[in-house]
Amino acid sequence: MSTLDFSTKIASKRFSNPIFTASGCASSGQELSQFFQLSEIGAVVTKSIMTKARNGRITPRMAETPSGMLNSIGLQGPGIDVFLERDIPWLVENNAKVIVSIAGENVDEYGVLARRLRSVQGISAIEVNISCPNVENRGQVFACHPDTASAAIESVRRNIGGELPIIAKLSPDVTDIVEIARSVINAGVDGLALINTLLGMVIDLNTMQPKLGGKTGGLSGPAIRPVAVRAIYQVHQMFPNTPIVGMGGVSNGRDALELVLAGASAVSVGTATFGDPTAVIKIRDELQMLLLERGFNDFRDAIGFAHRASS
Amino acid sequence: MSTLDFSTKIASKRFSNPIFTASGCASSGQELSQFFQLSEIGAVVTKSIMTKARNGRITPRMAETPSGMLNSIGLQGPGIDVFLERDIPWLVENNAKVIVSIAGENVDEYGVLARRLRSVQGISAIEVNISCPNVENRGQVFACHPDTASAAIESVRRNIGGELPIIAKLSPDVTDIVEIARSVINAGVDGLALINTLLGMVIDLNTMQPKLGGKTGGLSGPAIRPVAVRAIYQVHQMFPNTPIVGMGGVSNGRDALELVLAGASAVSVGTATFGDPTAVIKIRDELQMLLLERGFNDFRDAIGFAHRASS
Amino acid sequence: MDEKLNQLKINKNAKQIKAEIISNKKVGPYHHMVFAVGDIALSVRPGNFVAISVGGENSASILRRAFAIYRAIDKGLLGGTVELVVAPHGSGSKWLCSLNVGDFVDLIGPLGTAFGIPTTPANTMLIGGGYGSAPLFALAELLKNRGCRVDMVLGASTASKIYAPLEGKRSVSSLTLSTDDGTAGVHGQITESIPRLIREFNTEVIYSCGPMSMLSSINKIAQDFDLVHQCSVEESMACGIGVCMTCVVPVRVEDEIKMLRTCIDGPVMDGAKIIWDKESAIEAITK
Amino acid sequence: MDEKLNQLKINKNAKQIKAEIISNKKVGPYHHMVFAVGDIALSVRPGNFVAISVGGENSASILRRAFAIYRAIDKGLLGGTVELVVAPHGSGSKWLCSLNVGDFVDLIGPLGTAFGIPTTPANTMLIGGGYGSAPLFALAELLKNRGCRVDMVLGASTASKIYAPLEGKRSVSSLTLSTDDGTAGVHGQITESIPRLIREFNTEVIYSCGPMSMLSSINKIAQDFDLVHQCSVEESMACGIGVCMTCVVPVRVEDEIKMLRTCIDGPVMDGAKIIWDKESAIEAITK
Ligand SMILES: Cc1cc2nc3c(=O)[nH]c(=O)nc-3n(C[C@H](O)[C@H](O)[C@H](O)COP(=O)(O)OP(=O)(O)OC[C@H]3O[C@@H](n4cnc5c(N)ncnc54)[C@H](O)[C@@H]3O)c2cc1C
Ligand SMILES: Cc1cc2nc3c(=O)[nH]c(=O)nc-3n(C[C@H](O)[C@H](O)[C@H](O)COP(=O)(O)OP(=O)(O)OC[C@H]3O[C@@H](n4cnc5c(N)ncnc54)[C@H](O)[C@@H]3O)c2cc1C
Ligand SMILES: Cc1cc2nc3c(=O)[nH]c(=O)nc-3n(C[C@H](O)[C@H](O)[C@H](O)COP(=O)(O)O)c2cc1C
Ligand SMILES: Cc1cc2nc3c(=O)[nH]c(=O)nc-3n(C[C@H](O)[C@H](O)[C@H](O)COP(=O)(O)O)c2cc1C
Ligand code: FES
Ligand code: FES
Repeated sequence: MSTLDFSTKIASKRFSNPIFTASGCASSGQELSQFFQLSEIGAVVTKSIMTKARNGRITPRMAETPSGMLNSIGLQGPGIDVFLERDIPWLVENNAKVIVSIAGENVDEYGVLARRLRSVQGISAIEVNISCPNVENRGQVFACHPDTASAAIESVRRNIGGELPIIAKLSPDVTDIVEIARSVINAGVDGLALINTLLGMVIDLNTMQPKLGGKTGGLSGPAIRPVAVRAIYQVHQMFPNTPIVGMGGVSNGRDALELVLAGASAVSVGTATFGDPTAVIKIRDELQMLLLERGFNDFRDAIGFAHRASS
Repeated sequence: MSTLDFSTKIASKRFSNPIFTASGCASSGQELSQFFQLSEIGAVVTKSIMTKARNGRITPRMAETPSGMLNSIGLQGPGIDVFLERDIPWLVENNAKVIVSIAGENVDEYGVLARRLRSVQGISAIEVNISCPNVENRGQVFACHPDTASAAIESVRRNIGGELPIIAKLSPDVTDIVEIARSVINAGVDGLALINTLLGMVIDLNTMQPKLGGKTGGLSGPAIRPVAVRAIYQVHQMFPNTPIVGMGGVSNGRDALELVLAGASAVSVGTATFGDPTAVIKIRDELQMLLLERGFNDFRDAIGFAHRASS
Repeated sequence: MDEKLNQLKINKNAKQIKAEIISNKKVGPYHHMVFAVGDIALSVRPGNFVAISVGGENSASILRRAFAIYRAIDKGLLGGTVELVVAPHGSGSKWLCSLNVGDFVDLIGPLGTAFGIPTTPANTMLIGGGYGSAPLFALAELLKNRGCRVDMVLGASTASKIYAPLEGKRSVSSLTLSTDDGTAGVHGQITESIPRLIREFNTEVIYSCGPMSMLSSINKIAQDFDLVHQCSVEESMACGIGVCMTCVVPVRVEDEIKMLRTCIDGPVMDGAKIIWDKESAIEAITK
Repeated sequence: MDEKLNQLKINKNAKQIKAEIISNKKVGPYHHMVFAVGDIALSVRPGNFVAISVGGENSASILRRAFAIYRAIDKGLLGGTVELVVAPHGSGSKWLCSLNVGDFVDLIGPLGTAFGIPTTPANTMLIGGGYGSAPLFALAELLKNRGCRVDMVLGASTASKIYAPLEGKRSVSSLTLSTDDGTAGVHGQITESIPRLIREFNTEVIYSCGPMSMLSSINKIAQDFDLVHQCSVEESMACGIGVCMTCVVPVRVEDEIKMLRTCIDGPVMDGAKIIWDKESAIEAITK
């Protein structure tokens, strides 16, 4: 078998391979490092960080569902100060490529976060989470409307300066994801992250009340993979030059390849890590094998291959 | 144990129990009748019928997904004439309660179908499918926008006359399902059917092309249940007086109860029937048992119970 | 009108049961499995299939898998049995093959149409690809009992993938093997030998079962020789009982093209009426 | 600052392995199961747990299940082993209980914090509800070896649900049983007997494991008597290794309330610091 150039690019940044962690599913990296070297994967995408420390939502915060799960963490985190002082240096020291995910309660907060990050060493990109479903009201989900989505991105763009790529993370819970993608691309993003969780609910049959403390939660895991593939395919078809970090239910190499063929330049692994701490490594190796078997010698030739119809 | 009044109502119509088939998942009833008596379930919801005979989409039309499946049937059917001449009489003869599902390519077609149905004997309600994802372009999904959704419903309303309840079937693939529900309620529907399938895609790793002939398809089955529960809960919270026929991934009694507690007045079973032809009967019996265990003696007391928070 | 006829095709004898596994033996790359099915065996005709739930109780696979019935015995030592030949391919079939004697599966059968039998004795050729040979042995027996000549042609990519058990061969007048890699019988694609064999055996009716591409090629040959061609097709099925409309193939019915369900109007269909070519099918249904 | 300390708590000895089932015995309503885990047994301390994948290859359950370690033996006949007490409850635990000797499971361990041990001999009381007794026997042995007095109190809804194997009892000075229905020991809720027993045995430290409501009641008693209370809590866990943030409980840390992960900062936690009351918890975190 021949060899494979397994590297990928998001705008100006190169990653040694296309398998990343998904935001919120690897904490800040340290916990996973006892199972594998973080430098072995393409990048660690950190849990979305906000300006202030935040306790998140009340428990229960999780409910297992068929081939998936709901979570309602609600962006628990230490706040940007502790994060920059403690987590980033540790990641850098451990040779991890870092993509920082940020979340704001309003447009200004996104700008504030971007300004704090502009001169930080060792960051490869910023993922702007405008699609967290676990917030008090759906109005806060910026990715629900083109105008709020682009406002959040513009706020980041104005404050970030330099050439740090900006990746906008979108929600599948919209009527037309291509329209939202267009709005953030026009606002100047360098890449897209697709998809965040779907809004869902489970009712506890004992209490006969919603099972999660926050009532609704975000649905992730294999159950949502067909929705992720569809979203990536639709967006890549319209904007083939905008790199996509794909995610949603990837739990093995074949799942990852599906997202790549649909148009993903990199694949984030979230929920699968909960079932298997070394999932990212297995997925990376399986994807590499599947690409070689199909005669690819450059990973980037596989991106969006399903659009280059032979029919 | 005490007894249970298991009957339910959709507007003026009474059904002996709240378990229905889901449109498109029981063909026109005949095939299932070899496994159980159709009169044993609350109602048979027929496959969405259009004015003309229609061949539907090219194969492959199905792809299994984790705890779910994609279909892209594309509304194959004999057309309203053959349907009225052949299928309805058969259903009536077999003592089935019948809800006829209709689908139009444009607003007028909905009106034409409604007019054909207005004087037909033996129909208990009309389900207006404005949310089929398997059409050539998403613009045809009327339930994507409040104005197109209400236009289709108004066309039915104007033509149906009499007191046949109109149920609008909505899509979860929208930014705000409550807004769509509001628009069709304002247009005069008597009930809502929630949810139709989610738009999804699977890519075949051998051909490296979308697996379905129609590329995208509708995601159904247990995978989508949390989305259905959420949609039903949201809509029932806002419109507690509008009966909801709930559906989406119900495969046993506990799933059905979840939808009922969220706000469903009846529960349709779709994909589960493919795995088990007698699923509807088992679900009916299990639901009855679960309700009795929880001390209910009138099914209708359980509808939306999760909203009557004890907390 | 023909739509009305189609409705009558529903296999009224189909039942849903918990079937015990009585035997599970590896035969080359396949598993020969025997299930206790009671009465079901009584109503099986060659060409019928069963649909089995896979993956166990908390399975992420929610749909049944269809398997052609290799043989049905209505009064064996253990009551009625059906036998299947299963290729461990994806998750569902691998799960099935991994079961042990004494385990139970949820099974529905018999489903689908059966092979049509000539009203008067005829020279028949039975062509099977891979596990597609499974339903042909029972058919061979039936045809022979009706006085037909039965020539069997089995092909596969390689020798081990030809399923041709000894007891199955007793009803055939001739057996020709063919493998893509030449490890058994004729070297080459199964379809290459067919024209020669048709001439040699004076074949009047062809029965076939195997991959769609093979059936399509055979159909072309059948048309060239103007022979009746009964083929058992294999489309992805979600329900197996006619309610989902996923399993359709385009078929010429009078002047029209209709998408007929292969689980109810098939799997055995008249090869001459199927629109084999994808382009024509697309054109026909999007007219 | 304390956030920095928390990071250090990651159980560095945790490993992911395929563990063979060596024994699986039904004991009352529970299953006592033994797994071959090699080196893992070496680093287990009382209070640790393991996380096991359930449902097999094509399972619709994608998350692990946590089980308290009942006992770990580092050099048995079969190398290191851990033993669990599993209640067949929902789909995951039922699947686990249905496995046979010789089957393998995907297991990660040891995880979480261990019970803190008094630096000087003390009078300890170990309180377990249902299968919550599981981790207490190894703790009892350790405490006894350190010269502590160990009084054990086990409760459940009914007699059969009290897990108290013979070999587990050898380290305890007294064993009190209590059942809600009076079928064994004291009739009533386990917490009703505790104050009396504390006085009787002059208890200085309480260890507890069981349902959250029981732990909460015990904590009130511990506070009344001003006793140290080490409790093993049970919150739904998605990952068990500290990356998902689902398993948190509100804990008083210096002047603040923090949502700490019970899989890394627990399951054993200082009862006095946990915010047990839901209203206060909501208030604290939505401040
Ligand atoms: C009428 C009829 C008769 C038949 N007769 C026989 C017979 O006699 N013998 C026989 O062996 N078969 C027969 N089949 C085929 C059989 O029904 C199954 O299709 C076959 O066994 C494959 O099913 P599977 O569950 O193993 O694979 P599937 O699970 O359906 O997998 C199919 C493919 O999908 C891939 N895949 C695996 N996991 C996933 C995932 N999570 N997401 C997406 N893709 C995935 C696999 O790599 C595999 O290649 C028949 C079919 C029909 C319609
Ligand atoms: C630190 C810790 C230690 C533990 N120690 C032990 C121990 O020593 N022994 C022990 O037995 N357990 C222990 N547990 C509990 C254990 O981890 C599991 O939670 C328990 O076994 C139940 O899991 P399950 O898979 O059986 O049930 P689940 O599948 O989680 O089901 C839970 C409930 O959900 C319901 N349910 C079933 N199917 C569905 C569906 N499709 N959709 C929605 N809901 C459904 C079931 O009715 C059930 O009541 C511990 C837990 C923790 C956190
Ligand atoms: C427990 C949990 C926490 C998450 N937290 C975040 C977050 O903080 N920011 C974010 O952008 N996405 C978050 N997500 C979404 C994931 O990054 C990912 O988009 C989604 O889970 C789909 O991928 P998966 O199916 O591989 O998990 C979270 C998901 C889970 C399950
Ligand atoms: C094969 C198939 C065909 C369907 N056809 C229709 C249809 O014709 N009209 C309609 O309103 N919904 C149709 N649906 C959607 C179902 O009625 C139902 O809303 C959806 O599948 C969710 O329920 P389930 O998970 O129980 O299947 C179809 C679903 C499937 C799987
Ligand atoms: S498989 Fe469902 S109609 Fe044929
Ligand atoms: S279970 Fe995931 S952080 Fe504790």
